[in-house]
Amino acid sequence: MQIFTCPFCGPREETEFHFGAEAGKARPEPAPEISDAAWADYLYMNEAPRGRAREIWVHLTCGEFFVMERDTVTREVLTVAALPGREA
Amino acid sequence: MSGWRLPSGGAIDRARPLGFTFDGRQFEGFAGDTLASALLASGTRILGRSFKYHRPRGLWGMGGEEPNAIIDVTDAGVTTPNLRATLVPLRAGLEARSVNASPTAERDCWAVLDLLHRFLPAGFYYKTFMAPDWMRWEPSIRRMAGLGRLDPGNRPPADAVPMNARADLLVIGAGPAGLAAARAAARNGRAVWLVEEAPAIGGALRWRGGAIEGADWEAFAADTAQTVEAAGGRVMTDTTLWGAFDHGLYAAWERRAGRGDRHWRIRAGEVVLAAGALERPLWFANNDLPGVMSAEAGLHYLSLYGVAAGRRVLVACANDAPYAVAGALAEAGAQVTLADARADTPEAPEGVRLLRGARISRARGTREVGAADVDGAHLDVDTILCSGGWTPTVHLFCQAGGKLDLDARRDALVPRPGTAPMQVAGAANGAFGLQAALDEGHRAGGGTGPAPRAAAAADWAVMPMRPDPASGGRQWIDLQNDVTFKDVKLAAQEGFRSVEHLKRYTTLGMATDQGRTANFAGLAALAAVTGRSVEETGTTTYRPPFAPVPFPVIAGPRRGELFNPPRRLPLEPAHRDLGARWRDYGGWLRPATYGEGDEAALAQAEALEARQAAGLYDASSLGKIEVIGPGAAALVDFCNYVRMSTLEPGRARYGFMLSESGVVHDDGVVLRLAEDRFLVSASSSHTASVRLMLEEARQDRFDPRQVFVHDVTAHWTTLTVTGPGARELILGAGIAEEVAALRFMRVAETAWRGVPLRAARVSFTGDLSYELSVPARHGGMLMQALDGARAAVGACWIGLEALMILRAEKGFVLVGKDTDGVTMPQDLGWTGPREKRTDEYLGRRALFTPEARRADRRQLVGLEAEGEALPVGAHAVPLEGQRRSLGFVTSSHMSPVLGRPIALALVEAGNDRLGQEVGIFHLGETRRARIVPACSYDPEGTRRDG
Amino acid sequence: MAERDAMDEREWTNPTPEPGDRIEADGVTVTCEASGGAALVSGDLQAALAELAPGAPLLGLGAEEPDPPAALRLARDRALVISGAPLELRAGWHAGYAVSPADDLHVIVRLEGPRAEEVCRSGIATPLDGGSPCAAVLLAGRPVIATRHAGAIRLRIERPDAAWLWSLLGQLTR
Amino acid sequence: MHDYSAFALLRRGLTGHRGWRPAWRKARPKPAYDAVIVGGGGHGLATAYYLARRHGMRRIAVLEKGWLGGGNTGRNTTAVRSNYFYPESVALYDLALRLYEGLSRELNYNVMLSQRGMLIAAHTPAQMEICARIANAMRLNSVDGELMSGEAAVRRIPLLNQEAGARYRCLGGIWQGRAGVARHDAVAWGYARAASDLGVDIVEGCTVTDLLTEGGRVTGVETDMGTIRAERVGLAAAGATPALAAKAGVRLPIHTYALQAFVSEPVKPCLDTVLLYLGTGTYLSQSDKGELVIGGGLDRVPTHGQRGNLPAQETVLSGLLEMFPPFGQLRLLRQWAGVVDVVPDSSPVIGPAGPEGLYLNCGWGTGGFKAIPAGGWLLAHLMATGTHHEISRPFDLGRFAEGRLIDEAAGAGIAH
Repeated sequence: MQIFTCPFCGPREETEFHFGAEAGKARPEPAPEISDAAWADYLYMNEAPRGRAREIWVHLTCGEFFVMERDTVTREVLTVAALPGREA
Repeated sequence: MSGWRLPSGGAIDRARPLGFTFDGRQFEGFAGDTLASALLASGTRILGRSFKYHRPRGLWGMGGEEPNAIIDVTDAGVTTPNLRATLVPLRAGLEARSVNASPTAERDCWAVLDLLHRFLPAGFYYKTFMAPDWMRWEPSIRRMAGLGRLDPGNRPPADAVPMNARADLLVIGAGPAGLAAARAAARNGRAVWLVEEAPAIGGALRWRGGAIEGADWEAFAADTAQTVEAAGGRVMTDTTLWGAFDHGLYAAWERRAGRGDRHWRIRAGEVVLAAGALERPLWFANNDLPGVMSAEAGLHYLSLYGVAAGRRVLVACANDAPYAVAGALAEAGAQVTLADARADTPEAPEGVRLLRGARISRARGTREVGAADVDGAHLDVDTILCSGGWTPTVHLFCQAGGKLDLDARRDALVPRPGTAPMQVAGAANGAFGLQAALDEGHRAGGGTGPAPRAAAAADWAVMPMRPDPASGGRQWIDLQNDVTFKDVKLAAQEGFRSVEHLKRYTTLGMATDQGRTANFAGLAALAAVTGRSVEETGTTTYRPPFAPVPFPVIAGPRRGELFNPPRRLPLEPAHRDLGARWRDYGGWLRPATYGEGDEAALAQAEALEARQAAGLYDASSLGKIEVIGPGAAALVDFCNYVRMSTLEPGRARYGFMLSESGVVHDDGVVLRLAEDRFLVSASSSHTASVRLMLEEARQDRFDPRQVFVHDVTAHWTTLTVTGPGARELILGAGIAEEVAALRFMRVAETAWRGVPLRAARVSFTGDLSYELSVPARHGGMLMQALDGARAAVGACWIGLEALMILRAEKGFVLVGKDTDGVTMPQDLGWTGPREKRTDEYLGRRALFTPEARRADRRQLVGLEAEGEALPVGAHAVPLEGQRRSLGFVTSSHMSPVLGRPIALALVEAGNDRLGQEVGIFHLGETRRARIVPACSYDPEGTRRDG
Repeated sequence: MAERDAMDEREWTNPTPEPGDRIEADGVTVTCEASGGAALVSGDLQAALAELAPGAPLLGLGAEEPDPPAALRLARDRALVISGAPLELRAGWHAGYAVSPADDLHVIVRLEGPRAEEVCRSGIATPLDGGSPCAAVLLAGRPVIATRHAGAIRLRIERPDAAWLWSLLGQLTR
Repeated sequence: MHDYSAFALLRRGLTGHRGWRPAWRKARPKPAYDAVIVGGGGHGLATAYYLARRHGMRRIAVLEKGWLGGGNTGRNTTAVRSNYFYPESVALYDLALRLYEGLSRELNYNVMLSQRGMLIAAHTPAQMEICARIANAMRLNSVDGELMSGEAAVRRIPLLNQEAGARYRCLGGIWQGRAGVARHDAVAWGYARAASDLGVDIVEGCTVTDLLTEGGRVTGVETDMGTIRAERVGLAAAGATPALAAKAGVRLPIHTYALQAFVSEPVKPCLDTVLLYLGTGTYLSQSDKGELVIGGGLDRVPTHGQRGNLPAQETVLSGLLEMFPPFGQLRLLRQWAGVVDVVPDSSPVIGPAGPEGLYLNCGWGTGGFKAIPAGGWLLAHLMATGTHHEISRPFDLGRFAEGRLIDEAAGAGIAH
């Protein structure tokens, strides 16, 4: 059982968290101008990096979405950060 | 028959003899014995048969490493298979039975297999049993395999208790190194958890004895335990630390006599591993014969149980450790010869004949040891105690990612410092001597100043011992799985030279002893055969569990009532009083029907009564998510397929929540309670995910200070009244006229009998319906009032089964039942927003992929058929041409109000097929049905307003 | 009752506990407490508390609850404001914060006695005294709000899960 | 090649088994091949075998960074089956099952295919309806599938928990008689041996570090053993595939997760079929050795580490005991985790991608073992002909842009 750190609640057990997606994707809009390939790339394609990964997670008990950087092999958590504008 | 009980000595209670049986024969031991010590004392040699060749096997070790003495134990009428005799405390009346032998270990009819051994080398089964077919051979092979027998009547209770704990310092193993570490740390004020697998602390001190700091070791151990507890720590015995997991989590299994075991999840700040070392066997021909034992185990049984392993004993070794057992056995009266492979040895213990530079090459005897060949000489012995060196118990270090180095002086793989987040001390680190263990433990525990002093010899070296490649006999490497040196050679010859391949091809190390005594030997043998070093050869991966752990310990209390429990209605007792029969619907326990009788008939009657008069049902499980704030309308718009920002306050609208892949995730009504306050309904099983989707959009896309999401489902009890008599019924219950007068898809927040009441004119049946919600504490009052008004209109309570009929008659979908994971809103006939909306919403782009634009998508339709209801799960097939699936029936009922079957189905280009006939295929039979619109009852909606 | 057919659910023993229900066990007593009033409040929590429950502290995991009012923090911008009696609040938007009535959202379960902490730790892995500003936490996989009150541990669990918690505590306190 | 038999065992047994040759040659890589396959698991080795056997290709190399079959081929619960919903899936997995049915004899290697049957067990009326939907789909797709009653299920699996206190009493489910288990290592070794006999170079301990391209064409791979030229490169490296494909600018819809499996101590036969229980998500069979081999859901944290996590163990094993209370007598002997490459629709990706000459066989998620012969057959077809086999065409990477997902979990309500 890993420990992740919610930027607000602090360190909690991994079962309180849910993986969202790889970070850094911007939803392509408006829909009519987006090609099938571009949409599929946004929706489905990943890096699945071996090693350092930057991901969006949600802390289920408080509902906070945040950014976590971690190593997918060693499982070391490197950084966590609130979404922009949420730090306050 | 060689082991014998000394007249005195050992930590057993000779005043309390305990009778037990083994393979049907009666024996006696003493309180404090283990099954193994009692059997050893009885002189019983053959305790089991080997897995493959059915060779006779006897006791080897003293703990979890035991490869041979695997026993089915019946205690108090309950049988448990595959216990190690070394770990079973003796109890009166215990019945023990050998495994893998028929009828008994003594006389096993399968022993004949050993004669065929030369035709059954490693992996022989990959080369044969191919004709005519493996399946012909498998049943008999399966019956031969397996160890113990499962008792179908033994259903162990789910009484293990999970425990979460934090430990500042976790010390694993309470031998000398662990004790020293724990004491040093506790003296520094640290809260130490000292965890020991054995029933008592002390490790090898328990049978080796010794003086520490000028007193008996027990004083040191007691002082340590006291110091640890005084500093807020904890000493746990009978506790196996079995797994090292990520982020400093350790799993431990604590055995508690007479109470449920405990499953500890310990989050440790720092860890000291002081798990000791295990003695390795020696390799000589017939080294598997009963009577060949671990030398250290010989001392263990002698000291703790007063049992000598034999009368004429050969102790064979190449290190100092067994000198103590040789001396002790001689003192106890056995005739002892010590064969040390080293030329340079310590002095012989008193009464022991020492052969320097001497190696054993063969054990003789057919069923047990009768003699030994040492350097060509024939020694008349009944017992051979071996020590082929020591294997540090590094499992947890390696589980935590640690790497090993070969320490040539000690002929052992030892932890490479810094490769795992723990310190290792004592024999686990290759420090085999008592003083070295104390020194290392003291330092690992952060001790300053001198370590505890022992009155013991210095550390000693181990001369590497290996299988003899020139030996003509069979040298066993893995006793339980019957892997010999020749098997290792054959594997290497056939190219299985990776240590993982060796393991898998020969099964070396894969038995229930997890290769404790076998792995290093196998690895060393493979290295020798392939001309590589031990380090180059590498080890297999260490994974939890360190020792076999009972399934119930890990599984914990999550069983029966506690396994995936459904959510419960606050009014459950009241529904029970009404005779509800219950079922799990979407994770909620809800009434299926009311009253006694056939469920289908009850549902028919309830549905009919609801159509004719009125029905009442508990809709509290329906998700209620408030979206509040100036940004609420925009958020709800984005998250719904149907625009909600155009709703006026006090009105409601039906819509869908889509996933980004365009698939219908949920459906439900959105109520606009105020300009800046919406109530989003979610189906019972989707409330959590809908709330999360709203939260995600809120935080990721909108100004999260302008809109907020509250899941208030559990605050409310919702009772719905539906049917032509609904208005009369609620008026009869004293609900205000203004509520009764609400128009369709309107909502009112009002009060009733002084409590808040929210009433909505939404309908899941097509009939006039009122959805009435009050705070849960007032639910009983509302239920009573409605129930009291029921008789006047002839209404009844309806369960989910009837409700399913009512909504299916109207063609209303149940997401997840009438939709699947590819269903898009246009497939349900909701094409408007897709065509008209120009703003962004969840799933929008995915509604326009080539697949989403296809004309032949599966669409929701109704089916009309004669006779009985169509089976759900039946497929629609063309009546002519090639038979293929056009889709499938998703809901199907006999409609009591229509007097005929109705069904919903997802059918390829269903809308284009309206009026056509199709075949309905179910389990080989095909009926006919006509494709019709999904709504089969009151398509004009005349009943909506009563 | 008619013979159970295969499609029947198993029997479920404990319904949702009612105030006053108790489990007496060795070293620990579990009690279902009556709840006064509560509301979910989101947004500018300082402003909300100043207006709705002046003086109410904002409490995190394992914090000591004073007499009401108090606010149990559930997220960065959300809290459960608790009071002695149902809150007479206007639900909806309050210029900076949102309010939803939640008087009956939770069932309150009190664990008292020398084994209370141990029983609680059976289910909750996160230390109650670890200083987390948020009182919501998972207990054996389901969310609860965990605080302390007058020497006891107080768990608030959403009403539909309370029957399960009651059964679980029945087992863990054995 | 055909020298494995009972007779050969007897003959060589008399001479100390000195005559057995290595099962496969330990090859050093040559500078160039006609086809290079990255990944020496079941799929990669099967691809090489079928390239040589069916397509007559001779200069073939399989590059494996570790030891053969050390990935998911050697870390699964060994079930083989084709009880799927969509015709595309059925075609794929039944091709595999049909190839498995003749595999031992074709390879002259006993892969111990045991067609003992498999039950997907349901515990609610709603699940029984889904089971009917799948069983009917199987029949319409000409695969053996039955809807089994609860009584029949309990007759086959008498230890199933049917007591009144059971959370999930079995109502029945989908029965596929041809499903079963096979010996996972033997599949890899058998293909390796047969491929090696056909001249395939199998190189262990060789890590591919880069894909080489020129003018939009694949020209080879860079490895820690040097450059290897090839005009056709097949990637069959499971969780390592995304990183390799990225070298050629190809993005994949893959997340990697750890999937654990559990083994009990061995006991005499007590379970004669493969069982997947929908209520608990736990699945199991009993190995020939007598061990229960148990699996369940994924560890929920994406990872490339082959380590299992405690919460998943607790979930899977509580599910096991809820289904089979007598198994509470048993102990967990071994546990391991494989890194599975999971695609949004849980169906594999087979087809060309990026530069000409590059082919993928990945995304098998939790279900790769059962598909090994088909995965190899189809990738070999692609690499030899440059075009899809009809069975692999629906599994092309292009399906994501087209929105044409083959989502068994969604279509059948059952996660595979």
